Amino acid sequence: MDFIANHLLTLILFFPALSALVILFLPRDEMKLIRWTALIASLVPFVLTLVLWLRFDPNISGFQFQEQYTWYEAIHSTLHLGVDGLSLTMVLLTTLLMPLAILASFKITDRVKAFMMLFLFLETGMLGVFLALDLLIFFVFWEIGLVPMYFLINQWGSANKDYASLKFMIYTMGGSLGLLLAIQMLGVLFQTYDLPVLYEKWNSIQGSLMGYPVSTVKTVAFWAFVIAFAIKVPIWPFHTWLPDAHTEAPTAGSMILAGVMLKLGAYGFLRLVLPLYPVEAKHFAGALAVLATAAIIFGAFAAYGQTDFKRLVAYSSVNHMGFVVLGIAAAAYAAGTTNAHIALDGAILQMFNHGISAAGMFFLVGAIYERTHTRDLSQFGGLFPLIPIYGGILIFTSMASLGLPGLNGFISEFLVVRGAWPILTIYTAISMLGLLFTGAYILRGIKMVLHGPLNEKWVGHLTDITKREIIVMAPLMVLILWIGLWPAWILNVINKAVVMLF
Amino acid sequence: MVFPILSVIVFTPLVASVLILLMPAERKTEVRMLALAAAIFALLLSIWVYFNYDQAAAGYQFVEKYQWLPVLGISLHLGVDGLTAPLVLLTGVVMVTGVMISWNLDDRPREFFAFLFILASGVFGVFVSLDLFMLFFFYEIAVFPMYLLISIWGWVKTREYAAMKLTLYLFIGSVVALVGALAMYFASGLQTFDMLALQNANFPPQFQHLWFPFVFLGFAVLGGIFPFHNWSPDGHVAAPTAVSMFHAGVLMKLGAFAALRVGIMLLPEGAKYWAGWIMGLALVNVVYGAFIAMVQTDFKYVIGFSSVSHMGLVMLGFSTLTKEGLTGAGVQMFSHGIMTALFFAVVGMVYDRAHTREIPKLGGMSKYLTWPTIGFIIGGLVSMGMPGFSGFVAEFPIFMGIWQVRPWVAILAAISIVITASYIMLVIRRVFFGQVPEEFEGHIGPINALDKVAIGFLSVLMIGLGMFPALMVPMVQTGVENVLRLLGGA
Amino acid sequence: MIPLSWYLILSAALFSIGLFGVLARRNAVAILLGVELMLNAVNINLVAFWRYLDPAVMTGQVFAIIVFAVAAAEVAVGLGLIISVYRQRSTIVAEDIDLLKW
Amino acid sequence: MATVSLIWLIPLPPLLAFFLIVLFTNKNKTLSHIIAVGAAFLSWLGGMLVFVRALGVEHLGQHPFASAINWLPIGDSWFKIGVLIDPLSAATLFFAAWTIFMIFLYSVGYQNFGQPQGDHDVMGLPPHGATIVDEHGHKHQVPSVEPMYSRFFAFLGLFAFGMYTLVVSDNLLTLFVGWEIMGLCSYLLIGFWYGKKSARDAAIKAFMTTRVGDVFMLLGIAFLYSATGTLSFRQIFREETLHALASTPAFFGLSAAGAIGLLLFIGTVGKSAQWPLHVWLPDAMEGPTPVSAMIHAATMVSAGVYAVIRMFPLVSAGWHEGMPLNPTMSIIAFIGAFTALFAATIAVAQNDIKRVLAYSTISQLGYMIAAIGIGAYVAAAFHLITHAFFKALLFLGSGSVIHGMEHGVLHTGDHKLDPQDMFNMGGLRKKMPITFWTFLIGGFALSGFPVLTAGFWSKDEIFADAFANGHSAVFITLAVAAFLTAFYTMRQITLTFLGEPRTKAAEHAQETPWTMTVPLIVLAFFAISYGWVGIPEHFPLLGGLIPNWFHEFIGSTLAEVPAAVPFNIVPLLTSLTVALGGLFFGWLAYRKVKSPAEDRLQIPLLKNKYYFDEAYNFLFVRPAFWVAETLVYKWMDKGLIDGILHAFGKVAMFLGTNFRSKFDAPVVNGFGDLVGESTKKFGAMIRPIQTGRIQQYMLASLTVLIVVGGLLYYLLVLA
Amino acid sequence: MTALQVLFILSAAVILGSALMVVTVRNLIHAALWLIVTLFGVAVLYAMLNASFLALVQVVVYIGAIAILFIFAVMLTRKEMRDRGPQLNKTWWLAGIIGLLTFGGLAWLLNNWSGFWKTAGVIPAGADTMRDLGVALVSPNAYVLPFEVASVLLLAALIGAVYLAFNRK
Repeated sequence: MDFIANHLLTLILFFPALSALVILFLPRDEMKLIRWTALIASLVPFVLTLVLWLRFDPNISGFQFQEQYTWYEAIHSTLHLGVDGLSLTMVLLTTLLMPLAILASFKITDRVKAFMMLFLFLETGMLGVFLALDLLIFFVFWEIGLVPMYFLINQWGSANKDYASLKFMIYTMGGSLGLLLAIQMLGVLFQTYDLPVLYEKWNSIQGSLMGYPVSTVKTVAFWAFVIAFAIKVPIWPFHTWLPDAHTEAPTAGSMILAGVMLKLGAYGFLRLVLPLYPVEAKHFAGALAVLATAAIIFGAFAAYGQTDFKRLVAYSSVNHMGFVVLGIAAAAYAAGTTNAHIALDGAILQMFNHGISAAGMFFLVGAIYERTHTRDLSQFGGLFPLIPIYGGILIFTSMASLGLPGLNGFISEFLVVRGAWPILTIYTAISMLGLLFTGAYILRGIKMVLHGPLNEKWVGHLTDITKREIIVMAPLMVLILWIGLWPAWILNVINKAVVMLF
Repeated sequence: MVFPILSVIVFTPLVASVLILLMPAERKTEVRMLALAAAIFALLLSIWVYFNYDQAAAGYQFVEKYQWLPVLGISLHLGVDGLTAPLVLLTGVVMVTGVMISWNLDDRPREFFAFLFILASGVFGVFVSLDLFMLFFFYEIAVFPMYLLISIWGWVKTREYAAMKLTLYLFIGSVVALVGALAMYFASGLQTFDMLALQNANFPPQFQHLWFPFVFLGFAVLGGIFPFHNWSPDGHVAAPTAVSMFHAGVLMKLGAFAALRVGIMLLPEGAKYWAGWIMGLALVNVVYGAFIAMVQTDFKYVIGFSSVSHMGLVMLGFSTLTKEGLTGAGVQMFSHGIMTALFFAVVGMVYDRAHTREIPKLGGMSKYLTWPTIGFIIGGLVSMGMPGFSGFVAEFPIFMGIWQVRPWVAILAAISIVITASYIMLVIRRVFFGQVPEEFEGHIGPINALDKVAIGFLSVLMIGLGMFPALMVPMVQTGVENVLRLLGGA
Repeated sequence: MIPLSWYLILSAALFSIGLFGVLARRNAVAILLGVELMLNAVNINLVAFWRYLDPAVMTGQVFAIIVFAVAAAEVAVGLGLIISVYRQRSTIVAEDIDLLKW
Repeated sequence: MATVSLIWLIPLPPLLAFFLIVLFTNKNKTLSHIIAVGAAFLSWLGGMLVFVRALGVEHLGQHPFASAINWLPIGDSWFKIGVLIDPLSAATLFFAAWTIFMIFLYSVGYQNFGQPQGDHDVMGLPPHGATIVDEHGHKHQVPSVEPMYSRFFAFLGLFAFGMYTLVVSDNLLTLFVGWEIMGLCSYLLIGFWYGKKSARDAAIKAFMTTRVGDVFMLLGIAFLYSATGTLSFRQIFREETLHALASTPAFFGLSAAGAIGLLLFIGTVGKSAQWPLHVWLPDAMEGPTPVSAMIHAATMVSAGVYAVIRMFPLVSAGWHEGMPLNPTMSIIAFIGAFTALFAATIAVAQNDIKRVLAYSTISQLGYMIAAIGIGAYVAAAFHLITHAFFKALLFLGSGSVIHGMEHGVLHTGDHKLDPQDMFNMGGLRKKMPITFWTFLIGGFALSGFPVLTAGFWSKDEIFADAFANGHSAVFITLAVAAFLTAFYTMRQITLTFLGEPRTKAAEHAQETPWTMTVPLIVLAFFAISYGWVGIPEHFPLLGGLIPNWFHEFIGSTLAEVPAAVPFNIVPLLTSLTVALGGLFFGWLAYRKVKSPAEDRLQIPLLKNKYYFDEAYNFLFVRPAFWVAETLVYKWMDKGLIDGILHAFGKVAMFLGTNFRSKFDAPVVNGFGDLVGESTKKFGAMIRPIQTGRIQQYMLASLTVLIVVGGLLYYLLVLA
Repeated sequence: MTALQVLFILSAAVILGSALMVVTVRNLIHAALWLIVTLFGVAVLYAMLNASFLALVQVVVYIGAIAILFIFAVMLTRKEMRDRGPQLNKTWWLAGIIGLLTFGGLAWLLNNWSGFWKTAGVIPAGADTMRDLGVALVSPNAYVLPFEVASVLLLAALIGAVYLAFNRK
């Protein structure tokens, strides 16, 4: 017990990977066994995270539950873990979505073993990013996360998976090149990768580096970081990998991709870019805001223009993450002000909310896809009478992602808008157009799936949502409503962290 | 006197090969048994050496010295330091896995293993010998059997060509190097070939400036440095599996290592003087190799050129002359050795079954060859420098080293990472996944236990090193310290 | 009295003739004959030197005897070879016996 | 129970009902509607209690019922949400509670509870009716129960929740929450019969159009919040805050207050279907009639007006009675007045009984907006409430009429006949007396029939105010609008109830069950009586018989109670003339008309609502889709961005290929091969020497020996 | 001109003449027979050099064994006895030149040698050269080792010859 208390983060981080190894030794054909093992394996970190959440004290500034182990002395990198309100939220999101995703993929019968193992590795990869307090470790997990996702898409994906998976992989890797180089530079400069240390050193550095003035170097490094994260978020115009990847990925894959992976990028912004490059961030906040606005608007438009249900949802992610970035941009511009804090509260909460609702949406799309084997909106129509419960859930979740007041999406979007308004008035105003079209495409989706003239060919071939699927959706819906009505429990943690950090 | 472990390691394969040759050709199984036994024995010894190397004490250990030709000051002087211990281990590993992989080789296995082991002994010799003459001696021993192995057991279409090419390149290279070595021998005026002595001969700068390129490039040819890399892909492709493993896995390290040992360590001034040029060439290796690998359609050529690219990283590491760079290069030598050995093993398995290496003709291998698939994927991740695998552990310090010297080189070199990633991913997808060409349906037999063991062993090594750099890096660093000392502090 | 020179000249001549035979004859057996001549020429030398320089030391004669042995051996082996070659290729013409060719 | 906690509780029952029905009692119609109506009753009860207690408080304006709790942690402070009952919200609560409760009750009957399941009814389409066999073995058609009966009540419940939340909330954010929830419900309910294309489109149209406004409103809220740091009404309306807002400039030369007010007002324009965002409301008639009533009378549209009235102090910040209107107010006034007239003109040419009402709603809302615009705070509130009552009454009445007609339709079995077209009706007064009388009351109230009806008083007050403050433009516009209102109302009544039945269906129409008529009666009562609480003091004869309680009460909401306008005969006469004149002409014009052909006002322009739908469709909807699908997706994403990406790939491949084919193979490799080849060639060259003939070897060697020997001798010895 | 000189010249003439015949005659049998003549002449010279034992051995071993061996060999390869084509190869002239040059060279060398015209010393009376030879061949401090080596050589040759000539059928 004491051990658990002292090594909470390590346990949360590595438990999935270890259990993946356990699964490796399970007989290939015992699908049931494998599935349940995986599910339990993913539940354990969740429980631990709850423990973490309860033990976490939002009022203490700085990182908590820190653990530090030597890893790579030669280049002064240590396995340094720790959480603050910011990462804690994301960890919660991850560990929460994982069991659901695994539960969601119980229908998978093709190479279950490999599938589940990849998933658990993926979880470790993503958690690592959120927990890392060492720049190199951060990068390590950042990259590791790609591999399982690549294979999930490439192996269990649908028609166009090859293109999509390669695009995803190469794009992200290419994007993180700059990050890699910049990290190396930092490491060379300071002979350490420890974030808390870097925060001071890097910001206090003066004079010139490698023959260039510090400001130049910093600007370059700043963009290196930004592009890496921008691709992951994704910020327009780096977003085109996302619709493909989402569309092709297996249901659970898209759930995690949208639910957690995109957050990695935003998290990168919050954890690295803002603290490490306050000046540059402020300087380029405008550009960032432009891109964010573009993401919001074009994302919404593109989603509106889709005939593929999943693609529609995918683009909605672009649109929603745009708000996160907008908030970040605002905060970058006016760091330290209350407005900035509000914007960041909004951004982070939006990350969490989008994680929940997007996962839900993708799951629902997957559910209907499983039944109809098509994602073409024009193939659906009038399904509401056939699958009323599904329809209800779909409308509910859609509304959440539409940002209906009383559901989680609204809170975060409002906070972002509120925070960004006084800082980036024009962009905020313009991005409202996106908000408008969010409504448009959501309704279009609902209309083309549930309403509309009944496509007779589905009559009798469509079963309503199953117990398992409801179990998957239930926690998400509860959270959607809960945060919508009473966000304080999570927002408090976020807010405290934000106030202390920025 | 203490147990002369190094000489035992060096001569075990030689003795084994003699014994093998004494066995009747028909007793193939026994031959294989003996070969495996000898290999494992050597491996165990090298493991023992690796783990009993005292990192605290650093320097050369397990030293042995026997007069060989006192008149000329030639002695059989053996010893390992932090840089070579891993390489010895690597050789042991590749040797064992190589034997395992070629278990089913049916064409005159006796001679095959005999030559292979002569090669092995030469390699061991080069790594452990502290005497310049002996180094050359073993070097040639190592290079020569390649010719026979390739031209006899190689891929029918190109084996003569490749073997000839390889031999020419390598011998020319070694001759050039030899000239330089002799120059040193005479210039030092110490009347000795002992490198420990020569290290302190502090040759005059202009001498070093003059001779460094000869020595370094002469050896670097075997390291596949641009523009002398072409023998290597052709050689790889022509060579039988186990030989390719040795070739890319160990032999190329031989060149790199010798270039470091003789070139940089004996002529530090020259090294400093030429570092920029070397870096340029290495950079070309890295990027250019990657690009070419990307457009190859022959499975084995892809790997061949990827080796060129990766050895480029090793050279790059050397050329930084910084602690990180050299450390990274040292680790990269090990990592790449294991990785590429694995690659070639897998390629061999696929080829033995599909009888083609044309990537477009292959596909869906994972259906039949699960282990090779996983192995290849792991190898691929290593080669694209994916964190958590040995490749990253090796490449990262190299890049850090470059940053300290020429940032823009780091940036250029980084391109190769993406290129590598893309071609590796493409190859994995096209060869192991996707549709199985109907002509293969059911014609792809499973692999045997030994292959699995080999694959598993190599994979575990790479992951282990990736997860726990401490297993090797500190040791390599002790070796690097020594190099740095010769380079005059820094 | 016969001076040493006569013997030596004789042997030289004999040697040259034998050499000619070895070089010029096509028939392998004939080549062997030439060799015999040369050997004899050598023997004449040996014996002559023994006799003219220091008869007390038997070196010359001993060597001569050894040359006999060698000659015998050579002939035996040589003819054996020729015969086996003849069996293989049914020729003993030296030009046709070019197994040494790369 | 403490009033405040009671207030907290008011919105909850309907919400509870919603969840209960959705999650559990979905299958059971009876249980569902019991829960729903029960919930509505509870809220009504709570509402009434609160209202009564509110009446009991002296100076409720200064000491309203209010309580707030922490909701969102923002920076170092908390964002609080809470409830607030001041005179305005109390009055709103009153009519909201009544109308909602009535509508719930009415819905039971309207959705044919207790009737058999339809033969071929499907979810998402209105019931077609069922055939039953009576004891004599006669088959005949009767209305069938709505397939999604329970769901209907669930949605209504949610709707009610939204409205109550909006009314009781003490801050803009929760107000907005309720606001949007109603938006969702209107979407769900208008699209209730989603089987019908028209319904689907109407639903989306409604949601999107209102959302346009909402988005701006959200901006306004954000703006306000960031400007004042609070959204709570009472804090915003503090003197200093307002002053600050009024004095800080924002964009377009507006003061911050004005800008915020304008943004918020745009929200109202959407919700209350003011021009130019009015297009959704008429289509919204696709929903079941109770929904129409709910949306267009009792709650949603009123909510829009309520919001503006609520925000009046902000909008009018820095403005005092008598002063020229500030820009925002004049915009509001203009929009309102214009809409009032504009909608009225359209209403004249509509034949669908509900559409007429729809446009009249728009028009009436225009009145209120205009009133606010000219600063007639109390009048606006007054008309809001009276209108809520009589318009709800009218809608329910029309619903009842339609229901009656459907009876006839089922009886005749002529399903092609549209039961909503007024030209198919006529003479219904005998068939459905209760409906007729209540509808008549409603209609008269709407057209402002003097003295008796509530509509008269509220309208009159607006006129008076407009006139008194010299907003003659507004005054005249509204007057004209009023005349038209009276005219089309009478047209409607005449076509529907008077004269003789024009169709078989109309002949067989019959009165609707008590669940529908009772609400009519109740509302009719209010449609008359509610006017009396606001009779101006100085009104001839009646003035002062009953104190103008309403003015005092509502006025006290504001910091300084607006002075009652001095009585003036002109507006009174105007309203009298327009009302009576309108009614008279309406009767005159339509008492003989038998078919649309004879209707001289069927002007295409009006009939097609000035082609607004077409215009919007052309201007916004189609371009939007084009932009979305073609420009953004096909061209920008797939074409441009992906194009660039793929270009990268291609370049890489190109480089690789050329490195290999152009450089590596020929040059680098070529060099290597050259070395090898030349070696080989040399070998081949000297090969012939090796003849394998011993004699030749010997000859050669000897020759060489001799030559070299001789040479050496020559060099070493001789030379 | 002593009798010895005459005898020497005679035998020398025989030797050289027959030797020439050996290397030139077409018929191999004849060549072999001419060889016998040559050998006989050489034996005579031995005798003149007081190497009686060698002379004997010459006759017995050479003529008796080797020459006969040749004849057998020629017989065995009978086909070649028929003298088709030239018995000398195309380069015989070069061979001739070389032969002459060799002779000339040797002669010239010898001519520059001081002891060229040396004459034989007298063999002391009672000296038994044959006995000395025997002793020399077997005494350990003389030539026993070469002697034994020679015998081994002969053995080897014997085996080799047998092996080679052994007809594997």
